[in-house]
Amino acid sequence: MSQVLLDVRDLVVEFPTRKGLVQAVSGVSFELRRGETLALVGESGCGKSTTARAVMQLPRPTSGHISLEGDDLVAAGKRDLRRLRRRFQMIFQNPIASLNPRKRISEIIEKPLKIAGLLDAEKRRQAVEELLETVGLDPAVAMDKRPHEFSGGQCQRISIARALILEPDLLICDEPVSALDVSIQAQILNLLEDMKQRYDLTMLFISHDLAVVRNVADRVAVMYLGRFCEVGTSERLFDNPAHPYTRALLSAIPVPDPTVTPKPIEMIQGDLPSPISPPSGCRFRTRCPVASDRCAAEVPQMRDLPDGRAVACHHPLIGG
Amino acid sequence: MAAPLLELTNVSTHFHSPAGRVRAVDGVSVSLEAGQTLGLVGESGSGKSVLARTIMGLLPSYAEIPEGSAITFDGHNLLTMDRKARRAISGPGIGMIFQDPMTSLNPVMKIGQQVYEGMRHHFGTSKAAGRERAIELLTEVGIPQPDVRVDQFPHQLSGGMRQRVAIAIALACEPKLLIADEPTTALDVTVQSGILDLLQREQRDRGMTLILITHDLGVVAGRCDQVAVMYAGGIVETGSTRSLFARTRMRYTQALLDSIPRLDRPPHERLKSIGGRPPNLITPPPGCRFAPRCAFADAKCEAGIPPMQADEADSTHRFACWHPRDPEQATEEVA
Amino acid sequence: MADPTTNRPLHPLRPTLSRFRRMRPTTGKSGQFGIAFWLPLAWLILISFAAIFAPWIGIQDPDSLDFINLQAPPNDAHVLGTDHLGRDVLARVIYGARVSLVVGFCAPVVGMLLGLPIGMIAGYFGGRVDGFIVGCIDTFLAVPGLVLLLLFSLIFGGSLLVVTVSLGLLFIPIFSRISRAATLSFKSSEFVLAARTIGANDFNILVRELLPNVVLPVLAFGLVAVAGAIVVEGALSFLGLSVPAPHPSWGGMIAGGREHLEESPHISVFPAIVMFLTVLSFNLVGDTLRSRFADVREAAI
Amino acid sequence: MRYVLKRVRRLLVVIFAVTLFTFLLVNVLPGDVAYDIAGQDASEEEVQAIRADLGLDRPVMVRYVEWLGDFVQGDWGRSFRTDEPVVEAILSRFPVSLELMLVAQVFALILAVPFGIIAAYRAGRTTDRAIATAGFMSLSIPSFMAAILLILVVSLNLGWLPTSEYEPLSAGLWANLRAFILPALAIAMAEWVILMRVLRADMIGVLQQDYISLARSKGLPVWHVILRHALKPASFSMITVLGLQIGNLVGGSIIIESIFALPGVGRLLINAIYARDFIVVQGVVVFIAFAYVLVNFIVDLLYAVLDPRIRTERTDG
Repeated sequence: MSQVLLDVRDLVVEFPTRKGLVQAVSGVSFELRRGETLALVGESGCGKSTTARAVMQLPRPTSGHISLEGDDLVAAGKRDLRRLRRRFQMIFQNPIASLNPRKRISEIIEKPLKIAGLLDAEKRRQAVEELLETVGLDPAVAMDKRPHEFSGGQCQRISIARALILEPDLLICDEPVSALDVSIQAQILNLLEDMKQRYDLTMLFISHDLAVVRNVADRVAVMYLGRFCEVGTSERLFDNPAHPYTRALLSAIPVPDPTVTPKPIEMIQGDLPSPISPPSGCRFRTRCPVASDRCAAEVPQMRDLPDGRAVACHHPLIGG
Repeated sequence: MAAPLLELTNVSTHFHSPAGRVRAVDGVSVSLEAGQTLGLVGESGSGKSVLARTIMGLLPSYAEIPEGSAITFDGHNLLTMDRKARRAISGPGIGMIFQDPMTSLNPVMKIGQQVYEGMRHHFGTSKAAGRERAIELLTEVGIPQPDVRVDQFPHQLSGGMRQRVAIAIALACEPKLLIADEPTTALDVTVQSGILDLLQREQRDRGMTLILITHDLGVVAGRCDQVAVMYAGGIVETGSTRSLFARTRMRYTQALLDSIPRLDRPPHERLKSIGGRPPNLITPPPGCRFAPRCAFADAKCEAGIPPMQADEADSTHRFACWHPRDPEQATEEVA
Repeated sequence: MADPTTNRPLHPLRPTLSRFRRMRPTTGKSGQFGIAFWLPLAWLILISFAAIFAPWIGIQDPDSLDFINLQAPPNDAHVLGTDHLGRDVLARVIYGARVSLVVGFCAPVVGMLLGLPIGMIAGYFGGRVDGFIVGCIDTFLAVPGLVLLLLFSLIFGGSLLVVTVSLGLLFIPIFSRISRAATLSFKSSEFVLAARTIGANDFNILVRELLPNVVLPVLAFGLVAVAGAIVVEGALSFLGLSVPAPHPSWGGMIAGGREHLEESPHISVFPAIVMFLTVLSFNLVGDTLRSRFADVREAAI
Repeated sequence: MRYVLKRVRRLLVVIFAVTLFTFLLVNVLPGDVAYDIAGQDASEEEVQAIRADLGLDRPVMVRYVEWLGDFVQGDWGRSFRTDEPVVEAILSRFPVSLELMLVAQVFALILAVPFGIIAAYRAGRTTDRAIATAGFMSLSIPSFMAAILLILVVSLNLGWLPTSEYEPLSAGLWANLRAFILPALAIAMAEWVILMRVLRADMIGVLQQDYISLARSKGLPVWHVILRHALKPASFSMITVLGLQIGNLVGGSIIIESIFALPGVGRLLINAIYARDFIVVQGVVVFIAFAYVLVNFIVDLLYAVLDPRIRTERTDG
C-alpha cells in the first residue's frame, strides 16, 4: 500500500453565530494515501466544505491534528504554513467568483509562482502558457483576457491551472462541478482525471452529487451534521450501503431511466436538526427509520466492518 | 382526441440588448393535453425558463414576442388577450412555482396571507375563510403545525418547507395548469424527492396538468408522461418519456444522456463529454444549432435548420436532426 | 394592448434572467454616451478653460469698481451686468469658478486618499479594528458637517487651503463607508480565498486583489462628491466663511445679491445659474460614468 | 432586549466621544474667548482675570471632566454673551427646528414615494429618464440657492407667501405653518431626490425578485403587487436615509434658518459661532449629535418592527 499523504485526526471546527456556537465539524478523522481520491459527500450543512477548508487552514480548525506527510499544518506558524501551502491547493465551487474580475488570466495563473518567488518573468510566462494548453485553453487567446470573457467551464479550467502551477501533492476540490451544466461537467471531470494522472495528484473531492462522486472517487466518506457516517471504497459503499443515511441518500437520486419508478426514500421527512443543539447519541436518529433507544443514548463510534469499510451506526444494514 | 389544454405554436421570445437581439426562445411548438405531465429539459440558457415566463406572462419590458407566435390555453390566445382577462387566467388557470424557495416567498408577508391572497382576489373569499383554507392547504402539502405556520414569516421555515408553501400558494386557486420551474434545483437531494412526490400526487389527485422544468434528465424520467428537450432556444426532440429514452433520435439528447455520470457505471470511467459550449443566441449558427458541437455534423447540418420529423415507430415522438441516431443500434462510431 | 408584437408591459425579471439584465437598452447605441453626457461635459470643459485662463481671455478685472454702473442690468459693457459695487458679474463668476473648481476637485481627493485605506482596513480586518473605526466614523458623522466647517474656518481663518482640507476631512467618512462596504463584499469571495491558498499575505491581498475592485465604486462616487463639494463650498462662501472678501466666489456673490433681489435679481441669479449648471453637469457626468462602471462590474462578476 | 441594550451602550459611547471631541475642538484650538470678551483695548492682566474668572487657566482635561459632570446633571453652562442658560436657549428654539425639518421631510416624501415607484416601475424607459433628469436638476440646486430663488419667484414676483415673520403655534396653525412652507421647500428640493433615488434603486431590486413574479402569477393587479408586496421590502433603505436626514435636522437647516429668520437651534448656533460664544456652541453641537444618534437608534428599532426577519432573529438571540 502506498504511503499516507494526509492524516486528519479528531478535527473539530466551531463558529460563533448570533444564535450560539455552531460545531460544524465534530471530531472527524480520516487519512488519504498518495494517488488516492477520497470524496466527502453529504447534504448542505453537513460540514463537508468546512472540513475541506479546515484542511486548507482557512480558517484554522478549532482543534485536531492535520499532518501532510509529517508536517503538522495546525501547529505550523504563519510563515511555515505559507511555505507549506505550495503542496496543497484548492479549487472552488463558483468558477467565476474564484477569479479576480480585475486581473488578466496570465496574472491570475502566474500569481502562485510570484508569491512563492519562483522563476523569472520569462519562465513564468512560459509555464503559464504550457499549463493553459494542458487544461485545454489556447494560450494565445486566453492569456490577456479577463475572467468575465470566459464561460463557467473555461473559468474552472483556469482555476485548475492556477491550482496546478505549483505542482502540489494534494488537490482539494470543493464542489468543482456543481455550478456547471451537465455537458460541461463531464469535460471538467475528465480534465480532473487527466490532471490526476499527469501530475500524480492526491485528491480530496467534496460533492453533494453521488453520481459524480461514484465517477471520481476511490473511497467515499458520507457526512451528516458534522460527523462521518460511513467510509469505504466507492463500489462497496454504493452497491451495498451499511449506514441508513447512505441508503437514504442513494435512494433519493433520480435515475435517468423511465422504466425505473422512483421509490419513496427510506428516511423520515423533516428538517435537518439545528447544528447548535444536535440530537444526542447518533445525530441521524431523528430521521432514521431503524433508530432505537440506544441510538439516543449512545454516540455510535466508527468501527470497521469485515469488508474493509468503517461505519458509525448501532444498527448497520449489513454485517451487524 | 380532445383539444389540448395548452398549445404553443411557433412561440419566440426575443430580448433587446445593446449587442443585438437575443433569441432566447425561437419557434417553439408543443401541445399538452389536460391531465398530462410534460418534462421540459435543457441546460442553462436553453430557454426553458424564458418559455415558462412567456406562457405565464412574466417577461421583462425589454422582451418581445414576435408576430406569428401563439399560445392557446383552454381556448384563449394568451398573447392577444387584454390585460385584465389575462390576469384572470393567472391563478385559477395557470399557477407557477419558482426555482429558489428562499427568494420566491415575500419575506415581509405572513405565510397565510400569501396563500389566500390569490383566492381573495379571484373568488372574493373572506379573510377568515381564506385563513381556514390556507391551513387546509398547508396540511395538504405536508407542513407540520399548519395553524402555527400560517401566521409565521417565510424565513422561519427551511428551504424544503418553503417550497411546500410555494406549492400551497400555487394550488390555492385550483389551477388547471401548474408550471414548476426547476422546483427542486435549490434543494438537497433527500428533500427533492419529497417535493417531487408531492407535486406528482397533487397532479394526479386534482387531474391537473403539469409542466416540470428541469435540467435533470433523471427527474423527468420517472415522473413525466411527455418530455421536450430544449437546446439554444428551440425544442430539438419531444415525445413520450418511454419512447424518448428508449429510442433517442436527436444527437444532442443522446450526448446529454451520455455525459451524465451514473451510479450503475464503474468508478473512473471516462465520461462522454460534449465539446465546446452552447452557441451565442444573438448570432446563432445558421443551420442546426447543435452542429458546432456535434460529432456527426456535416455540411448539411451547418447549412440548413433541420425540420421536425416524426419517429417511424411513434408519430408523437418528433425530433429535429439531419443525421438522427438509429435507435435499433446500441452504439455508434463517429461517422 | 391587442398587438402581440408590442412589448408587453410586464415588468420584473428574476435573478436567473439577470444575465440579460446587462443587455438592457441604454440611451443611444452600445458603447456610446448620450447627449446627457456630452453636453454637461462640454460645459465643464468650457468653465474649466475659462477659470484656468481667466486673466488672458479678455474679461474685466473682477475687483475693479465701476461707480457709474452700480447694479447695472446686462449691457454692452457688462454682459452679465454689475453688482452693487459696480463690479463686472461675468468676470467675478469666472474668477469665482476658480475657487469652486479647486475646492470641488481637491476636497474629494483628500477624502478619498484618507478614506479609502481606512475603509479597506476596517472592512478587511473586521473585529475590534472595524469596531473602533466605525465608532470614530459614527462620532464624526454625529457632528453636522457644516458646523465642523464653520468651526474650522473660525479657528483657522477662511482660506482656500483651510476650506479644501477641512472639506476633504468631511469626505473621509463617506469614502471609508463605501470602500468598507465594497471590501466586505469582496473579502469573502472565492478569489480572495484562492489568494490565501497560494500563500498571499494580508498586504498582498489588500493591494493586489481587493484594491482594484474596491477602487471602482469609490472613483464612481468621486464625481458626485465633486458636485457635493462645490455645493458645500457655495454654502460656506454664502455665509462669508470661505475665501475672504473681496475675492469672488459663487456663494458669496449669491449672498451679496440678496439685498437687491427685488430691483436687481441678476446679481444673484447669474452666479446661481452658473453654479447650478456646473453642479448639474458633475452629477450627470458622474452618474453616466457610474452606471457604466456598474455595468462593467456586473458583467465581470 | 439584549440587542436593545447593546445599541444603547453604543449610543452612549458615541455621545461620550462626541462631547470629548467637541470640547477639545472648541478649547484646545487657537482663538481665545477671553480676548474677545475683554475687547481689543484690554490689558494682558484684564484678559488673565477674565480667563481665571471663566476657569480657562486650568488644564483642558480638568475642565472637561468638570464640564461633563455639570453636563450630565443638566447644567450646560451659561452663554458668555447673554448669560442665558444654554439648556434653556436650546430647548426654547428646538421646536422651531423640529417643525421645519418635519415639514421638509413631509414635502420630500410626498414627492419621493410616488416618483420613486413610477421610476422603478418604468425603469430604463422615457418616464424613468424624465424623472431622473428632473431629479438631477432639483438635486443640483443647493438649499441656499433654492431659498433665494423661492423668495425671488414666489414671494417677490408672484406675491404669494410674502416672507413672513415666524409666529408661534399659539398664533394659529396657518400663521405658524405658512412661515415654514418656503424654508421647508428649499430643504426638500434636494432631499426628495435622494429619497427617490434610494427608493427607486431598492424597488428595482425588489421587482426583480421571484416573490414579485409569484405575486403576479397569482393574477393580482400591478398596483396591488407594487403597493402590497414590493413597497414594504423596498422602503428599508429609504427609511434609513430619512432617519439620517431627520437626525441631521439642525445641521441641515442652519443656512435656511438664517435666511428665513426662523428662531431655531441652527440660528442659535450660527450666531454663537459668529460671536465666539463657545459654551453655547459646545452645548448645541452636543445636542445636535445627541439628536442624530438618537434618531438613528429609533430607526434601527423601527427596522425590527418592519422587518420580521430581523425581529425574530433578534428575539431569538
